[in-house]
Amino acid sequence: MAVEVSTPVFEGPFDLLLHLILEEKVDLYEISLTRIVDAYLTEIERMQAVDLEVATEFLLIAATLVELKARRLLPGRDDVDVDEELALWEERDLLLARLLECKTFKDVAAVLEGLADLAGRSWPRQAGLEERFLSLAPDPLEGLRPERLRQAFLRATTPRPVAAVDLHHVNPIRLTVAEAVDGLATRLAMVGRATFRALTDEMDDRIEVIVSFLAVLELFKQGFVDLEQFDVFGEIEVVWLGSELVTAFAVDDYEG
Amino acid sequence: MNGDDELHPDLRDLARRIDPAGSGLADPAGSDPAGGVAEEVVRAIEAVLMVAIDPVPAALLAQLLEVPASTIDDLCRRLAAAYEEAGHGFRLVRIAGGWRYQSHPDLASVVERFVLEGQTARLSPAALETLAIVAYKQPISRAQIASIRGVDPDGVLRTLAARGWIDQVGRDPGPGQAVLWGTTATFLEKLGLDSLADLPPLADHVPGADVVEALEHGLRVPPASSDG
Amino acid sequence: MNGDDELHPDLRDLARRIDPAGSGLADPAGSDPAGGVAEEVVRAIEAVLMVAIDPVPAALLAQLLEVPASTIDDLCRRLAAAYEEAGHGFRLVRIAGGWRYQSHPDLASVVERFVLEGQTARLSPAALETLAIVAYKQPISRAQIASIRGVDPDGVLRTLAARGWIDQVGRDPGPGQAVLWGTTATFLEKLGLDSLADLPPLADHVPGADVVEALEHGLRVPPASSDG
Repeated sequence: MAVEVSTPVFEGPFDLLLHLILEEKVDLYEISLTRIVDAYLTEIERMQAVDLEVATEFLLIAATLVELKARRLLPGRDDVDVDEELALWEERDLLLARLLECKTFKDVAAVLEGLADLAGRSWPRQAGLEERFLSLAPDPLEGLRPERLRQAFLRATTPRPVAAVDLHHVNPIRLTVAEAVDGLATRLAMVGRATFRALTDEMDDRIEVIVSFLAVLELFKQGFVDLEQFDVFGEIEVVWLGSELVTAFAVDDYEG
Repeated sequence: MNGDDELHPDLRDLARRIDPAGSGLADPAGSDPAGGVAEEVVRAIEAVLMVAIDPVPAALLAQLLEVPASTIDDLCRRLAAAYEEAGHGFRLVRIAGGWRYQSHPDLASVVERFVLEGQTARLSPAALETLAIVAYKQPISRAQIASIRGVDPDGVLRTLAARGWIDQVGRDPGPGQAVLWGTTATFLEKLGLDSLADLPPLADHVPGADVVEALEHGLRVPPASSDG
Repeated sequence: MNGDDELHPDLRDLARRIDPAGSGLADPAGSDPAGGVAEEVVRAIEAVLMVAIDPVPAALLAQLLEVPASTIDDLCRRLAAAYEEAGHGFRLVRIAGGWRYQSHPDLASVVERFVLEGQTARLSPAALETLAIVAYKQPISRAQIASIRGVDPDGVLRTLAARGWIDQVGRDPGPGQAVLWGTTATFLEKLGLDSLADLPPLADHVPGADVVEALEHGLRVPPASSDG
């Protein structure tokens, strides 16, 4: 997977979300969820270490977004539960507050960088004492512990960081959305209809479940399936509407 | 020193402005003792800072030269302004609590070629953001940083500590006794700041109404069919 | 520089004397290209000498600033005279084949008091690292030290030798017969060591590749612009 140097590297879920909303003007309400989710998944696949904590954070946010969005996508929402609604608002406000805080530090970090850049353009005077004062000065070696000498040696011999573009390869998540779309389409074409729970029953990895959910949404968006949900947050039934052109099914660039 | 007082070199000019009456100062042979003292203090400051390898606190200069620290700061500020006005290739700056000479940032390209070491490696955006959080919220624990950035800060904290920008400054008294991080004198030097009080106010960087609005809009809960 | 040309700060004054016709130089916004160049060269000399540890040979400045060495010497002499005339507490002197700033001899008593306060009893990081390399890797040549530290160690080696902590202990048998450096008995004594064998062992403390990697993770430097 070649990563272009100019591609922004997102440092976390807040970073990415801020970018999507503020720079790409993505409106979760109006735009295709796939775009946001796609960006998230791309980031997850790109993440340098399989850092569970970061991945989880990404997914929690992705899940919140999916939930915000799903309310619009999914039918059968006439009987809105007030508590559920409030909880969603609370979650949203919390997310908003965290985004604002993150954005504040992001902005001030740019100011600090400017200060550091300017300060880095000056070098301090370090010449020290002229010879004639040297004999007056206390001997700096007096009281120097051998341990400090060892540390200085280690410091001096530790390789300096070299200019490099940080390309990283990580275990991709086991299932990409494209693969999930393929798998679900094949399976649904055979059985015609299944609950989402049944489709994801064998998965014990939360990531895979979320990926499958996104795949279902993608199939829904493209008109290959219909979704039925009789109770709020009840079982989701996925109904196959598609033709046999399963193999020709094209998912727009889900591969990160 | 040729006594040509048609010239107005910056030091004597400075002395005149410090002591506006200054009859003694404008004339090198003058006898005004107060003026002479001011000029001697300025010269002594220049001499000491020339041999110092760390920023020298005003209090130390004050003790050496037997004048109040506030006078030292005042003289140094005026001296710095006079250097700048004269267009010298060096500057006098107050950094990390003390005064020091440094090369003028204008001349970075030449000095860089001379010192060969080049500028220090820049910090990554992640490191900068983490540094900003530590700077403004210190003392702060790893977990508190993680909750602000939404990312595990361990690697970045190690990098910042290895480069001397931050250090462990204590432990949380609560359960778990988490290590607390704070910035160092090196941090102040690297940013060219005199003290933490000189950090740009955080309040100035809280996102404006437009950003808040954009975020709220982006995150707004679909009205669904909540009229049901 | 605020363009206030009612003042006659010494640099512009100097430039005027270097170029007596000096229409371009007396006026900071002037368009005389030669004059502007002279002022910039003087500023660059000031900046480089301010950060230099050792006297800087005119030939090196000439190479850096792309002007003849004779011009450098001439400018430095005039600059030194201008400082003296302005009554600064520092001097520009030619010593050991190069130019350097030092404190004015008039102010030796103040500098002495500053030294006695113990403020400078600290080895610079460069000196400490170089000393450590010599201690652990002796006998070692200047070039080998340079390749480890990435910086020319000449000045630091001279300082360490002047202190009597290191000495020339032989010559490389290979071509070039480079001088080899080692630590002295004084060094052992100061550190309270019986012999070099008592230096803290390195082997079990060399950071593993993973540690180094972790430290550097987060350190993303812009593509090298090393023209040094």
